[in-house]
Amino acid sequence: MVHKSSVPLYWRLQKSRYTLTGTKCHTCNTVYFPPKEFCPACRRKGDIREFRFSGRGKIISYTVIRVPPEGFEKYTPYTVAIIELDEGTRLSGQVVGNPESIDIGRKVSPVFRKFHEDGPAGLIQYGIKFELVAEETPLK
Amino acid sequence: MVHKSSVPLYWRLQKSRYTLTGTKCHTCNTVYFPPKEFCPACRRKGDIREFRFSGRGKIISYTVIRVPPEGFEKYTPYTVAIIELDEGTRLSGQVVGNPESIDIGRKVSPVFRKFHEDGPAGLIQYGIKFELVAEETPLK
Amino acid sequence: MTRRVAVVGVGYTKFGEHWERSLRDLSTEAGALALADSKLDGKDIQALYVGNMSAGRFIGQGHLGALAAEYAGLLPIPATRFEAACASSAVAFKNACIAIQSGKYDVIMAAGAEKMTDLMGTDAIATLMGAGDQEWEASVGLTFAGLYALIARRHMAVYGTTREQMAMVSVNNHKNGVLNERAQFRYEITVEQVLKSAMISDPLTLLDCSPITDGAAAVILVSEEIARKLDNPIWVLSTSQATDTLALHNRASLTGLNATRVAARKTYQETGLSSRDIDVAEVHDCFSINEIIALEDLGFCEKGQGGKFVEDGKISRDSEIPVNTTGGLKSVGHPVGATGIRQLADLTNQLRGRCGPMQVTGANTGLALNIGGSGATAVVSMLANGDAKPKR
Amino acid sequence: MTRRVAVVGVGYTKFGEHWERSLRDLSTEAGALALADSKLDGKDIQALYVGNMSAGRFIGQGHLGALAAEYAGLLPIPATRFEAACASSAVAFKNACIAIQSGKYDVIMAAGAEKMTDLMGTDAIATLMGAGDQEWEASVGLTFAGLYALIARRHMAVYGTTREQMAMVSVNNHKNGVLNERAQFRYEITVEQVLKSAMISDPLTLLDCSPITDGAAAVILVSEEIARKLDNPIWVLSTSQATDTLALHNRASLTGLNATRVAARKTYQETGLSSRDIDVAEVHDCFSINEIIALEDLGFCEKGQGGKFVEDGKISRDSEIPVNTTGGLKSVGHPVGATGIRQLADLTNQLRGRCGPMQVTGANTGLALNIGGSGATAVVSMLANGDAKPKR
Ligand SMILES: [Zn+2]
Ligand SMILES: [Zn+2]
Repeated sequence: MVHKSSVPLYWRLQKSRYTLTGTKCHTCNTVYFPPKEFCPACRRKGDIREFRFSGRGKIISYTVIRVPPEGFEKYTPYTVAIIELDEGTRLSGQVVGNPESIDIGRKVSPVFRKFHEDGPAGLIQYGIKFELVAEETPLK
Repeated sequence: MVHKSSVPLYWRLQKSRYTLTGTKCHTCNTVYFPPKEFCPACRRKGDIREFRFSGRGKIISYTVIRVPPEGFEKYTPYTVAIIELDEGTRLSGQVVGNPESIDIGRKVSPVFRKFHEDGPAGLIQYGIKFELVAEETPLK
Repeated sequence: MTRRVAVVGVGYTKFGEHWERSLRDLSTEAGALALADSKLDGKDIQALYVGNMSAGRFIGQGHLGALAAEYAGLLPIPATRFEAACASSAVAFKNACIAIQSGKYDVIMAAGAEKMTDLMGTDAIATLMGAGDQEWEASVGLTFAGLYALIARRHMAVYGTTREQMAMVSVNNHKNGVLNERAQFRYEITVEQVLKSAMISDPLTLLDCSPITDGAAAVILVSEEIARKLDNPIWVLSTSQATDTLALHNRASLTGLNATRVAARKTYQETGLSSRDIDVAEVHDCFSINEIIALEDLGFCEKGQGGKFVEDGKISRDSEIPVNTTGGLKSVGHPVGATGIRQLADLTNQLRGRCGPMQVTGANTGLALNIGGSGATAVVSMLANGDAKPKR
Repeated sequence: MTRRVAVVGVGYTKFGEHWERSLRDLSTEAGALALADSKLDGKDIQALYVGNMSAGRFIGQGHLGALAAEYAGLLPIPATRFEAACASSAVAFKNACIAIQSGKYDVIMAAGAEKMTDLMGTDAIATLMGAGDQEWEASVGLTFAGLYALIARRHMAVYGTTREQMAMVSVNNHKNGVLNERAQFRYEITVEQVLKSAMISDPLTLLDCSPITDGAAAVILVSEEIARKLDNPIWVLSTSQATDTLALHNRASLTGLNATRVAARKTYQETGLSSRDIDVAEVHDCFSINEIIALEDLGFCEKGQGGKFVEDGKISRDSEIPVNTTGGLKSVGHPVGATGIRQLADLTNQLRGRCGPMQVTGANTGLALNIGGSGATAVVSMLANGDAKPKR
């Protein structure tokens, strides 16, 4: 009995997930991903506008998921990392490729991939994953 | 995203649902359906044992459900009543037959029927429903 | 009550279908509105109390307290989620009052939020039945509307309450809600329309039922010392909670809610006031019949006379006891976990005299009743502008 | 704290897989055990505070407060459910303490319960992620174990913490749990077994993870006046709660939990005590790495030294700071909503000197840390037998 993403939820998150669109507060220059409507730092003085991230960043930590939640069974094992984007915020994302090559400090760039079948009418969910940037010496 | 009754839950409730088995506290002679392991009246002094209800009783109130929850769509409309069992406790149950004949005070007896397909591997759930006892003058 | 507690800020989002906004967006907006209304700053908030019924099933999300605190920029203050079905946020409010009385905190934001439209149709109906007994009510196909239909049928049989009287509850609430800019439904309806709308669960039709709604509401609660420095604090005279069996069929009587009666009695005892001293009331009308029995259980009329009381026009804005003056759950909408705080926000504005065209003249003392499920939880709160005195 | 609060009764069910029993049965049993232990009567209980994480998803049931009150025969007292993921019942405990301090109630039952084995495998894993960020963590396939794996990997990289050190946490807790009749797993394990058990989420193996468990726990809390009339009350010196971002990735550092640090600092401030004054501790070991970082965040050792602290044997029952002396979440089991109260029940018994072969000699002052999710909620509670005094 896992939660199936519903149609409204799917559409609401789609733009952010497909294009790494978050927000930026132009009062304090903080960027937010996922998007926030409200800058917790500036509160009423915040000036929030849409902001698109490059998706380039580096790995802060990572793990290989071997016992998945419902919906991810056929993609297991897969690697998930916390990535610090070049523009200055962090997110969790899957890293494609050989898990043996992944390390803290490695740089990544975004790729558009299928995530899993989910939701009403078996909607297939796509989104951004990450791949290691080649020829890079790992930096801790 | 409705909750699907799981296998353990299904088996746990099956006996009570199939045979109207509850419990009785032999200290205060109170009967409980669904079964209680603990007599809230007598607390530590309670003496709880299994008790099987006849399923005979009378209608306290009733309604015809025309907008059902997930899982009951194909049985809609159906009638649900609060029934006071002859042995002295109440439960909610479906009443089969023509809704037009049902009224508060009418006597009922139990019938074993299919409820709905539910749960893992599409387990079909059976249980007790009720039917009006014939030739009875409605008593309010 | 030992240390006095006051409401000094209130706010709620537009109620309705917010397809494009998340629970986190809605709760953040409500909090910001309440904070702006209070003239306090985010840094002053020492704890966040959040009511939410079913984010776990509506959107798969638990841990709502922390989530709301994060999005509102309130970290690392304690943030707690309360759940008592549709009474979730009144319970959060009550515990926030207690926490201020204890001296642990001086300024608390109490909020409620629910995102219901991410699930649709039969899914949402099944989720709402989490408020009832899942193993012994939902299992036989009962819905939330079905439970209140059972109550209505019995009330009709025992007291002669009519379908028309129930319909008049919805009519009154829609009439009031027309003036409320944040209400989900802003149009009047007629008794005939209620009777002719689709039958949901006999004898209740669609227009006897409050809607599926997204929304969030928040209030700022402070200690007496802080309240004295702010504009027009509204005092919390009492907030009482009581409980009944989860399953409706386990109760000796179906024609009233014992939890409401116990909570109301406690409130009247604590305040030394009676139902006659109330100038304006917010009464939980998830289904029309529930407002009728609440009027009885709260003592506004005799047991069994609720239908006639409504029919006689005694709940309209200029009458004996103005009820749901901003539209009630029926017209404002019923985002279940937000409703308790929304009621208290509107009640506060009535007592402050800030309800514009919806204002009840001279409203000084108000009462709110928030119900969970089919009455397994009831919370009665009484607020006043200044000291409330018995009218007799 | 103004009015003092004491624990005067504790109890919990056998933890494990209770296929044949429902959440209502388990919570009722725990309440009866605590009540019997307190020598008070059911009629004395004025309010019920219940922690539960996910009955809405595990068994489709909301409104747990009312349900528990009904089955325990406590109607119509106020009954409230609290949810803060795996910290749900410590939050219930904290609010119960506040309610007694406020003077609103004198006797409260605080309980926690979770029925997890009705869901199996990937369903249960998905449900537990309701404690994390559903939209931005669960959506990329993260699990609860995955979040702590991310923390572990970072802690290893920054401080050189080893797999062996983490394994020793599980080894210590299993060793302690052998003596606990209510524990789910009563056998010793070795470091090698931990390392060789199935990899769940690198670097965490199965034996780094607490299990899926059914169980319930309860404590009876009373005001000072009542406590004085009862045997050996254990005083609540402080209970503090703090919050952090729901999503792990939103935090500046992954190697510690800021909510723990904030709550611990508050507790030490309120009590005038420090980590050196603690004789025995219950520390949330949902995953082995979490106990290591908790030892650091609570100040039992320097930041980064948690692994070495464990390796040096400083957490065993006869050592510097006996941690999880009855088995911890790893061995006792982790019915998420019950764990916070289970910790406080065991801590109380240590301070009463009633732990038999598990007893820590001369334990007078104890601390419990209950964590929600990946650290978005932390609750630190300090209890003592008599007046706790700084040791230096
Ligand atoms: Zn800003
Ligand atoms: Zn008995």
